Amino acid sequence: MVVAERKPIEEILDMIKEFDKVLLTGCKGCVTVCNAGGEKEVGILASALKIARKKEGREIEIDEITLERQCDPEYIDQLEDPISKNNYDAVLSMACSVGPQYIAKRFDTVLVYPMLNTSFIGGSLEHGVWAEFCQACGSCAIHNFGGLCPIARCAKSLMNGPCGGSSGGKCEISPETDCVWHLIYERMSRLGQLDKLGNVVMFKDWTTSRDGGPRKIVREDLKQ
Amino acid sequence: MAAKSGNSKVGSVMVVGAGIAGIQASLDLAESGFYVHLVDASPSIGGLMPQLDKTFPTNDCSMCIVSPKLVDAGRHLNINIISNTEVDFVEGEVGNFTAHLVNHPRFIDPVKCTGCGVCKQHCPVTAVNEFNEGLDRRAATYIKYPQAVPLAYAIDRETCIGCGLCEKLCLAKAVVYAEEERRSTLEVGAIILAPGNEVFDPTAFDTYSYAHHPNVVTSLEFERILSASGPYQGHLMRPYDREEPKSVAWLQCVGSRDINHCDNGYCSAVCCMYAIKEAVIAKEHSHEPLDTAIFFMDMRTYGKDFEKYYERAREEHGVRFIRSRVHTVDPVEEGRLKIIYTDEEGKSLEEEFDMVVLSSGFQPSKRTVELAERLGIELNEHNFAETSSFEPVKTSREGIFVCGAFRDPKDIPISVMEASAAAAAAAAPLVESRFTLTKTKELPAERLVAGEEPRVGVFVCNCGINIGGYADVPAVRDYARNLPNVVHVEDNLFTCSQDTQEKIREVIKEKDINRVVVASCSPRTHEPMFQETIREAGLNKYLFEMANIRDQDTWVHQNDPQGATQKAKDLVRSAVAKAALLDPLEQTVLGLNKVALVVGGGVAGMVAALSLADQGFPVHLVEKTGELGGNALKLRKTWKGEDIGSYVKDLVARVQSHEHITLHTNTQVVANTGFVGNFDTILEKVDDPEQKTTVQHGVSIVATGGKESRPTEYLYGEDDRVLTALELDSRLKEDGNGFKNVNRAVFIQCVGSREPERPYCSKICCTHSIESALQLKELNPDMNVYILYRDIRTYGFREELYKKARAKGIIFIRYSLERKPQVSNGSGSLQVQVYDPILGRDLVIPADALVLASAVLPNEAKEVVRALKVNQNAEGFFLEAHMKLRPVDFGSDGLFLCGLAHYPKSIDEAIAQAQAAAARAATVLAKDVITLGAVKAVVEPDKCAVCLTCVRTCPFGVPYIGEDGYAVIDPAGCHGCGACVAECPGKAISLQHFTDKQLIAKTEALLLKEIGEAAAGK
Amino acid sequence: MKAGSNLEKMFAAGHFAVTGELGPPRGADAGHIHEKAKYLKGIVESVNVTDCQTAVVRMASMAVCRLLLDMGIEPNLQMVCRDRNRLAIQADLLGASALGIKNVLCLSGDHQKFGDHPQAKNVFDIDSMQLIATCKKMRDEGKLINDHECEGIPKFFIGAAVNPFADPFDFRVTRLKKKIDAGVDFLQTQCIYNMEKFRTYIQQANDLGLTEKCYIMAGITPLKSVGMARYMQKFVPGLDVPEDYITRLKGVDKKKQGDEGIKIAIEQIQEMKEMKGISGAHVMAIEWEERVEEIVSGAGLLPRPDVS
Amino acid sequence: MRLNYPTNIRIINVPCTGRVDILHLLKAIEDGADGVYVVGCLEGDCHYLTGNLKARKRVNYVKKLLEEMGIEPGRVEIYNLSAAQGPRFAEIAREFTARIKELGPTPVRAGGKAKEKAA
Repeated sequence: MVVAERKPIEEILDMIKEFDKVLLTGCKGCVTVCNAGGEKEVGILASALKIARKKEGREIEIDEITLERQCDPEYIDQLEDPISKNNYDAVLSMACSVGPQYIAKRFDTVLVYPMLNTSFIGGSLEHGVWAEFCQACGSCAIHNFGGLCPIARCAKSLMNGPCGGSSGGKCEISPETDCVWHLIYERMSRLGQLDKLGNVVMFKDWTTSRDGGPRKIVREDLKQ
Repeated sequence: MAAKSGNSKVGSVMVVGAGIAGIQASLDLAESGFYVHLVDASPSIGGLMPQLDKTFPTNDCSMCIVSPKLVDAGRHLNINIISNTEVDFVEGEVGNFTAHLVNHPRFIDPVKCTGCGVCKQHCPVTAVNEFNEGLDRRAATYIKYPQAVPLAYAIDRETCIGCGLCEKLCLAKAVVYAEEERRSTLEVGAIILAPGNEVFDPTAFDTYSYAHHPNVVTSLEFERILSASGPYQGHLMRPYDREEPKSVAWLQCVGSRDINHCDNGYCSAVCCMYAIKEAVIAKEHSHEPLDTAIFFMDMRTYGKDFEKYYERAREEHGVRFIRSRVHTVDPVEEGRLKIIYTDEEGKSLEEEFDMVVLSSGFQPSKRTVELAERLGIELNEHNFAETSSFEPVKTSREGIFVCGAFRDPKDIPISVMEASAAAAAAAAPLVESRFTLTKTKELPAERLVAGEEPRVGVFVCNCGINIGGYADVPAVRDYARNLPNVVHVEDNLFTCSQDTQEKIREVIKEKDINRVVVASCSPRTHEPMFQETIREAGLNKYLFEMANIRDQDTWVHQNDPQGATQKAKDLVRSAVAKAALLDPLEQTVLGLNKVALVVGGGVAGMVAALSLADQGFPVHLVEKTGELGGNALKLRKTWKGEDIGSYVKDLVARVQSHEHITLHTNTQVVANTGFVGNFDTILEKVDDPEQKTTVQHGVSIVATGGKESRPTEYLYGEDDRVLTALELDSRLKEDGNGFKNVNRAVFIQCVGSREPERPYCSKICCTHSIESALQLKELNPDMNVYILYRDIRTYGFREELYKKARAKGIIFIRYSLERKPQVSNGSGSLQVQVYDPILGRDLVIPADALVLASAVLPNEAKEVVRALKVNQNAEGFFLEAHMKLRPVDFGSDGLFLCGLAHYPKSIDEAIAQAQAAAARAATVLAKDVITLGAVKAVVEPDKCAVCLTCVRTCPFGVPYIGEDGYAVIDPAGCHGCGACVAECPGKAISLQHFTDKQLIAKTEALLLKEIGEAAAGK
Repeated sequence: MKAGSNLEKMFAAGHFAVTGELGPPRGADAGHIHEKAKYLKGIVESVNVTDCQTAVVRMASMAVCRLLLDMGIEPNLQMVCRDRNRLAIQADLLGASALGIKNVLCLSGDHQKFGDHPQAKNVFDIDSMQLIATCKKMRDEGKLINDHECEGIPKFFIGAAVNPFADPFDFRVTRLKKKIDAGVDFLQTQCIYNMEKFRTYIQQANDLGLTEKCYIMAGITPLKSVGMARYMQKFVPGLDVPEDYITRLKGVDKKKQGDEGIKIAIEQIQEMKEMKGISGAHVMAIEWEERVEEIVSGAGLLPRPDVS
Repeated sequence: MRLNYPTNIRIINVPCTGRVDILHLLKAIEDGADGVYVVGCLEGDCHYLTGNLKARKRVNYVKKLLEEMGIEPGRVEIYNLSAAQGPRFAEIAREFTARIKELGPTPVRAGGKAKEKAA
């Protein structure tokens, strides 16, 4: 899933300092699962912002709505009603950054603000902890690495083994970060495939990655 | 199997005496399938408890805790309360008794009487008010107290002048002047006697000036003086001049431990504790610092948490304790009294007090004794029912059982325990007739309120003066009238009384009320009762909300009436806000596994198992060791001299051969899941953890027992001549002759008990040591036997043993914690040095044997604690649901406890408690279904993001992702804590009855209005 | 000869080679380079010029290399993959060759997280292994990565770094082998303190015949003080300073700890000289260039043989 | 036990402190409470095992959030005590009241008032 986290309250307060009435939108997709932008977080943020603004002596009106997803135009259409009926100064989105872009695209004259920092494609390690697992390079080759991705999970995206900074299974950038190459080594060792790691992996073709420009997938069979 | 003659046994039980014991026995029987006739000579049930102010050691308000029980009994479909009635005689035998009753006239028909009280208001006659122990007066038409059950008036024809005013005024036409004594009969299968005791009347003690001086009162009179519903509305005053006393003295053992002034040689068992309690509460009631002094011989604070209470009274509250003998109480000027007493050293001293309370003992009343004679029940020398230690609730007549104070003097929890035990014992012979005579309740269909606008009814309680005395209740009531959605408001003296309940039911119907708010005491004690009331009026019971304006308001803001009133308004407003959002909830009904799990194969565990098995319920009995019997295997005799060895042998044999008992020895409980009615417990062989069994059962009884501590002082373990009490028992059991040559034996009491690190009394050691001392004396009459003690705690009839010991020449020397005996063996002989307070000097006793009365400890039972999630107190004893009224229940439904794991106790008490646990368990097992509460986490599938938060958050592992792709929470497993609800990122889970909307509405109502008022320039 | 550099020749002649290291300044002052480089001239075969080492912005490696050439010192151009994609890397290599740089050291590069621009975006289009292959392909096939023929073929003596002390230890020799497979000519190791572990490593490499296929230079960094030793032990990932050395440094007066460090370095080089599979020493006396001579001389390696 | 404590405390009952949501605490502050505290069982004694530990984490989260907004984190607190600690309950009520008095009225309400005056 896309993992995101809420922006610092201060940054958000600064974004919305001119506004007196806003619509705060959540998303029931990935950001609900990663506890960043579901109905609960929408409620918490709304309350926090109201508290902060009350404290400043300038109350703000915040309507809350959580959409099924903010990455499908049909769901974004559900904002039509509240936006047209209320004179919002801005719409705030607690979806991943796809959400605010969809809202912006759909509502030409409405100011849209992202409330989250979209962090990575990842998964939860345990309740309340998420980690990055994929960089969306567009040509998955993790089977060569025991099923672990060195592109996303090595700080240097090394493809030929751990750099000299690997220490005790941890990456040189932080003792909290696993050295994925260490994990790959261990797993390949368990799989009896260490020999595979002995071959030099040559240049990766990044054209399928974002380096090839904004990507699009078209399924002709599905496209109307 | 031989064919039984159908329902030849009558499926009903007569309970005689409706004090707390009679009520508890009735409730347990009625809940386990028997119809109960609850007979009491008084016009209302409740016995002594409603007269008490507070109860020790929790200081709970007595009326508050008993009132729900009264109401439960009063409204129970299968309890037939027969008031103003005495039992004449009983024919027949167990299974088929015919009880002949004498129904005294009440002169007011309890069925017609609405309890409106108009008759009382207009009655021109005044009479002495017995309920207030004669401290004030009442009318001739009267009701004992406002919460009385049945809530119906009666006419005291002895004082009534027959003016006929009440008859004319009674709109209900309930007054029946012409009523005469009737006779009636009841067919019952068994009988339980719970007639209780009467308080000893100290009139005959002229030296205490009780008869002539108003400021000398009995302890029960003092309870009424302290009580908010008493003659002085809870203001501490002395009767002489209605002035607040500055000093009060308590004289202990009045009518107890005394064969000079009266014939009551026994100890009344509760007076020490109630005197301490009265002293502490009096201090709390007093506006000025109050001096309190308790004159006593031995301080007998032997029950659970009693010793700590005693310590607190002394250390924190400054109650004075004076070890002495009082010989006279002389009136001096201005209503004061001079106490002349002898202290321990024999010095005569005197001191003046404003008031003197006589801690009166208890005895069976003449009426009780006569009843016993008519029923052919054997009594002991003190006129109490004769029972054996091994069948503590069985009388000499088959089918007739006894519980409560008529068996021996005792406190409330033990009475309640025995009452349940008696219920179990009475049920056993009638098992085949279970549910043959019971009725089922026809509840009106629930009114559908969905879609209706909220119509809230608000009932504000004065709780006598508990609330009304501090907060302005009419103002709160009027304030509530203007709150949104409120369509009805009223205030009542006691909202919990039966007449108010009736009124609530009527007004709900009359005004189409669909949400009810009661502002009163505490949901903890009263919510279920009010919920039932509204259910009877056709409302779903969850359409009820309570504002706690007593426990959390007037009781804690007594010094700020304005603040209390404002807070009451806020709380009512908040409750109304939530009420408007309440939804009717459906309770889940589940089948149950009519099997019991008993953990612990000592006497308590075996008795509990047998009691249930005899009632036909399959039992799994789990014992950690390879042997049944526990501590009893080491014991010789009961204090009464009954042989424990043969009893235990017989018990073990019965357990082993019982068709309904599955025995698991060398086994322990390792895990438990499920809930009342449907538990799964994993058992594991102690020596082979691989060998596991899962048992399915509906209830669990924990009887993990206790053990004797290993002393760490007095040369124990260093010198062979130093033994523990149980070691002495074993030696005496093997071959007592070894002690024939012992010339001097010394017992030291309280070894490891009543010490700062173990601040409780082990309860059984005084009796045990004296009994052993007597045994030694018997082996060698020339032996010098010394018992070094801190207080001799031979409560109840055990006092006889103490008396006997002194008569036999056993020497008792008191020591204090500050000056403990010293033991040495320097020169080869054992020397015990102790300070004798009577002689005022140290004594050195050369001893051939030293016996240490070491503390009783609970067994650790870690696995049980972890698996069953039950709580222990600081000392490691299990914590019951309520100290007073739920002594064998755990806080969690379906779990019960008994035996030493609860607290040190003698074998008869352990047996009674085990039977009690069985009775309580039977109230679950007898039923065919379990109805679950509806406070459960509920998933809204549409909103579920399947994120697993709930799965990961739930401490009990209940939620799972179902086949349909959303989280599923099984209501049967859900404990209703709400942890997942607070964490769910999609707000897909709500906790019924505690939804976000409801909680936030409560908060908003509390705060926003408050600010509003503040802003309005208040 | 692959590139005909001084270093290559020294190896070819079978001498125990010595290289030094120089960190470019965090500014445009070329004088600084002259100041430091003079201590190395004639003492070592060639000098590594770091490439924004520890991800701190410094004068471009290639420029400093050119300055050294002007001073008559042979440079080893260090090149990291962090800051350049394959376009820039190849362009730079072509340029370096044109400037007369003959030794290239192919590195992944320290992560920018601990550098002076942690906000920077890193590149890592290719890794050090692929960089080696790139150099080799350009030199041996005369082709760029995309197989485009070079007009004018760059000639490099290709080097890389290895860290025998990083984890997982057992994978370290594999990595050495991979670098050889990718086309490396010489390897410099991370600074060595744990001699025992290093011996095991070299033994493994010898056993696989890897030391026959490329020249391995032992990395030596003299310890300046107990503090430095502790710092390296604790904070430099993959560095392993045995307690013995620390005890030794502690055993002398604080002012003499540097001398003791130099002594240790000399002893190490002396042992390396005799070790099978070791072809030289890479002396990294960072900010201590003035004492390199003392070390090399102490190890009995001066004067340097003339192989030109 | 009827131990007196200040009348400014209002209690909202929940089945377990584990039910207490970050949102509930924020709402109380938003609605103008000068302070809000959670009272749970002693740590290790939660009837529902870990509810009070969860509550503590949530209270800490709210503290942090308030701090970010320039509101004293001391306005939110969690206390643990057992049902047998009546006197401690009263003590906590007094303690917290004293703390709030020290902090003064909530800036949330003060801000509101300032606006009214300005209007």
